[in-house]
Amino acid sequence: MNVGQNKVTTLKNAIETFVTPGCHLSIGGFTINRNPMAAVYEIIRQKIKGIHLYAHSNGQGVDELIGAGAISRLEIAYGGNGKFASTCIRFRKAVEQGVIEVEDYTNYQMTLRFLAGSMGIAFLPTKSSLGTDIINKWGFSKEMRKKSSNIPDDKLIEMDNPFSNWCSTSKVVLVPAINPDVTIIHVQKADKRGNCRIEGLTFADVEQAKSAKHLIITCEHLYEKDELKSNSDQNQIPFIHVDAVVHIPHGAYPTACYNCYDYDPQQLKKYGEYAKNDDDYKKYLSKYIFGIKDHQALIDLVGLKRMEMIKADPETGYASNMDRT
Amino acid sequence: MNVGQNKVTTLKNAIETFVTPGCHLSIGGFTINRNPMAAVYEIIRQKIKGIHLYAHSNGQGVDELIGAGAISRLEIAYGGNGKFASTCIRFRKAVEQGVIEVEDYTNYQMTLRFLAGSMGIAFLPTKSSLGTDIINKWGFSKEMRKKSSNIPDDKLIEMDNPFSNWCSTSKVVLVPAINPDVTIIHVQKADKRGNCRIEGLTFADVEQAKSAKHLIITCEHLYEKDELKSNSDQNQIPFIHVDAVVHIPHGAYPTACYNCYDYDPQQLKKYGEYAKNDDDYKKYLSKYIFGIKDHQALIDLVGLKRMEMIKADPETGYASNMDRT
Amino acid sequence: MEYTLKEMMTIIAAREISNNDIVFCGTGISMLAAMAAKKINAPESVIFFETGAIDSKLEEIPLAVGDPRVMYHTSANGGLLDSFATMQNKITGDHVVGILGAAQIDRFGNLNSTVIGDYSSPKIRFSGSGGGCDVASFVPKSLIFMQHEKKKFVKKLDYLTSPGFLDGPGAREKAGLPSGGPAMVITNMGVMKFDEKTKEMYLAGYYPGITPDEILDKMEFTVDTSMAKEEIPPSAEELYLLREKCDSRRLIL
Amino acid sequence: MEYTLKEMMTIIAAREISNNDIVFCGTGISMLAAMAAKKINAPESVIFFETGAIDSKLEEIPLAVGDPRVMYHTSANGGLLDSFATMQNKITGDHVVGILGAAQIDRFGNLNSTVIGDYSSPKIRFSGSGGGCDVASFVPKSLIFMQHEKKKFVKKLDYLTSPGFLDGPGAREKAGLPSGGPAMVITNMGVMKFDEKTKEMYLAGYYPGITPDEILDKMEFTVDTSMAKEEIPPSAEELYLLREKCDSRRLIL
Repeated sequence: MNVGQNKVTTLKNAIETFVTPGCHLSIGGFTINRNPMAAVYEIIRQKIKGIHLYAHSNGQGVDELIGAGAISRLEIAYGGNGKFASTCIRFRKAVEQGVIEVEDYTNYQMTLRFLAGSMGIAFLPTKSSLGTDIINKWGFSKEMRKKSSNIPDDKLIEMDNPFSNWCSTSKVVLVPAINPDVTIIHVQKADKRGNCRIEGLTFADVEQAKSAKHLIITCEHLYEKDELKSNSDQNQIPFIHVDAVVHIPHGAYPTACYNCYDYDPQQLKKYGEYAKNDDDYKKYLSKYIFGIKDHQALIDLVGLKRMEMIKADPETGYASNMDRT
Repeated sequence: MNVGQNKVTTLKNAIETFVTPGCHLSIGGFTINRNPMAAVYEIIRQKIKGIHLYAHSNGQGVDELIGAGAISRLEIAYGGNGKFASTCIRFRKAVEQGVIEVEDYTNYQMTLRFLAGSMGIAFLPTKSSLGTDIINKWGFSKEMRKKSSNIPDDKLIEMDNPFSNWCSTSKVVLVPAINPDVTIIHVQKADKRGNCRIEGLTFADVEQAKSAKHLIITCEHLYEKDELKSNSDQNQIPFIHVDAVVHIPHGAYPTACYNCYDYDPQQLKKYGEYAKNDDDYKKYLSKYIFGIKDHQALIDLVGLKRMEMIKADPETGYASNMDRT
Repeated sequence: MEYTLKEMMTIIAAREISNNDIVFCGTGISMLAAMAAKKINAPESVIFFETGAIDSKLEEIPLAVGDPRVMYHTSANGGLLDSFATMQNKITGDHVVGILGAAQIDRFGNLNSTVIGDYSSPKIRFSGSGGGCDVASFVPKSLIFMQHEKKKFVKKLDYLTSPGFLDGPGAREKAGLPSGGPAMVITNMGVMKFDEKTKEMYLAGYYPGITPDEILDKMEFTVDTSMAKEEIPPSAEELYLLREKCDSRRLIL
Repeated sequence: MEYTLKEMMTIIAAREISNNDIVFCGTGISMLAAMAAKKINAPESVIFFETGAIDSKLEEIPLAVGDPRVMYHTSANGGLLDSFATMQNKITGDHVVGILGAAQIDRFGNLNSTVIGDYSSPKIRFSGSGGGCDVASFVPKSLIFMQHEKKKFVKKLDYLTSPGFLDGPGAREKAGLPSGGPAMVITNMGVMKFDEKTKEMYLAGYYPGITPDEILDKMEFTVDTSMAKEEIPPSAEELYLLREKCDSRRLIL
């Protein structure tokens, strides 16, 4: 958070400043939509390692961070990417090879954990996962938890309803709050102070943003101070929560950004191909991430024709009739 | 809730159907803003009694329901009306004369209780009110609670943080969920299926709406089925939660409705005068509620000139430079 | 008339959906089934997604629940908190039909979509719960898509991701879950349901050309087949609407 | 230069607000103090309201926190959940200054805004907490407006609505509240603060023409007056900005 008036900076600087080795990170978006991909690629480019990542279903961004070896611990609900990966390939390999420690939650639980963090409360209750291995099986041991001041001593706690049977509820599961060191989200519109306007679904971005100690915003469109203060009903994140604002057109590419561009099915498929084996994946990393200097270079590399293809139809907000086979 | 496709009805019918004697009710808005006043007056006109009312700071509507004798039990955070009543007069008289049972909470607690109800969970935690009489002093006795299946056995429950000292939290207060039999809110825009768009602050309307077993919407502007499905980012309540939609221009009068009209300072002041003693208040009731057949009759009685005075400035959303002395 | 098993499975699921049902669907065939129901037999059913979109128009089929196509022409665009609250809150949740899939299922309809092998060092890692466990925990009725294979219909799950009837009658209630649970398992060979009393899976239907014994051969545990009937294949109209109005580009089919 | 006590009180509160403070304010004089701070000494302080409005432009003075005037030209228009989370969440909450008022206050800065007499059958009923108890529970620093009267500065509150330092040093922490509490009580006669160690109220300042003894006469309990200094009256510029730029129609003043 920062109550200051101008937070515009470069992506390089924002990542250097807030994303430190071993930090606890969360990224916005959902599967193939509005992942802060430019920031993900910059984190990889800066070779920041040992990150503890919190994810619900943050699809493409999660798989690329894992693939590049940036992640050592992962708390996650869903490591898939819709039709493009029933299970994300680099995520799967990393878990099966034991190169990352992983702990499983549900999408609702992860969202409630961010909500708890954003509310400044230690936990929230739900009925989800009662009687399942989500409660019984922990990815992080009691010992490791006790040692780490920034991980709660328990994964989840089952509790009887203290209000007798109020709401015909006998038991609940308590999920512990998450307050990431830094959250990064990509939005359609932000002003220079950091007021944000997300178009289309917000997923869990608002909770992830408000629960974070530091918040980096990348945006498609950057507005002057106060320009977004008209029609502010549509702003979900007031500037006080924001530390850095970075203007990056196509900042979610190859994932979608509603009303701006669609996901790129060709790039996502190609990624899946490269991801299948380690040598090919090295080629992917050097060609699409390490081999280029910034996100604009990636957009240039992919080319104008592809950008035209994924350009959003102003009526529907996505690329109507785009070939997705 | 009702998944049906057309919910348009008359106010008379909506109130008759859903607001029954002794029911548990909540109304939307905040102090002098967006109270569902047309519905409040219709409840009074239909002489429905014994209502258990849940309120945070629902100002004008609460005081008029109490003044008319419709309320027997009240759970409330704030019985004031801003500059127009540091303490609402009829509320104060009713409590001091012991004609209503009242139990006190904070605004955040009441909002969390509606949120819990809307989430389908028995309780939510907060740090608010630890060490205060909000926790220690109950308005409803243990005995009465035990007898009533629709009131939780405990007002609030203090609990140690089960996640040790996670989030440097040692204790929390658990607030029990509220699921009113019926919630009534007034919105700027609704379609015939019940999709709702609130402009300006939402207060706790969305939580009150989604926690209710039945939901009555009164609206300034009524739209055809699906008209509000474009720009649906701005819709807060999808139609599945809604039971009845009633089209009532000036339905929040004499409270404000952002972008439509301001509160009426003259009428609110006059109300305060009438409220001071019981005989005058009887005059108020017969002149402004029982003496007229519906809300349009009230608008006609107050007159066009006043409606012009409170008409919202399209830029600011309120009546700029209106005389409020 | 020719049809694929995938089409059969989709239509059978679609037939289970009624007007005024609120249908929770995931990616792929489950989304297609929900779309087919709206076109064929339940035009007033309401589709919603865990991402927060409700009553989406779906002019094109989404390839994920995060696809921007779910955001167009909705009743509201919210977030994950909204969609899961719609299910956990029984006022609306009691009207929700969930459509799920998994890597393993047991005879009480519990699902595994997390790992094969030991959780701490798995042989195979899958995506994990996503919203699956949430839906299975909350909703009164769910439909489950499975492929009929011995390694998928198992005596004991490697990991219980999403609750069915847990270990039998009364177990959900004992665990603190709302009553409800799986209603139907739709596979590439037939349809399984769950006994009212024992909560155990039984064979309710098999597809034309497939015998109950062939189905039992594809399962690690046996189920009662005495009530099994041959399923009615998709009609020409059902197929037409599914193929032309739901997935004309064959992105899922 | 002439000024009213209300103007003095407003300016003293305004002087306590700094740039980058997030100021929670209620109706009336507290709102006026927050507006005055922005015009006079803290142009980059941020005003917000429990109703969910943050960074409102306030071209006209609102007559309630629910006044539509708080909704115009904001950084975001949310609801009650947003505003209280902004305070309970220490990341933002540690930057919040709350401005409160009450019917009774005790020597540890605890407030009563609920009843006089017995809670179950009160002699006088007031509005109740509203968001007051929430703010007093959450924020590290609050300013309290009071009228100096014996019945208002009492030995024992009839009802403890909003927590100050409860019964003294360490009591907030013991109760589970975040540390913090009241910083200053601004009355029509002077300014009280709270001792670092004992958490007890002491007289920090008195207005020109008023003596410490006159103030003690208006209190049921006595406080240390040894550190009291005469308060600096509002300057001509402060008064000009307050009168002309904040409340030119004298709706509050």
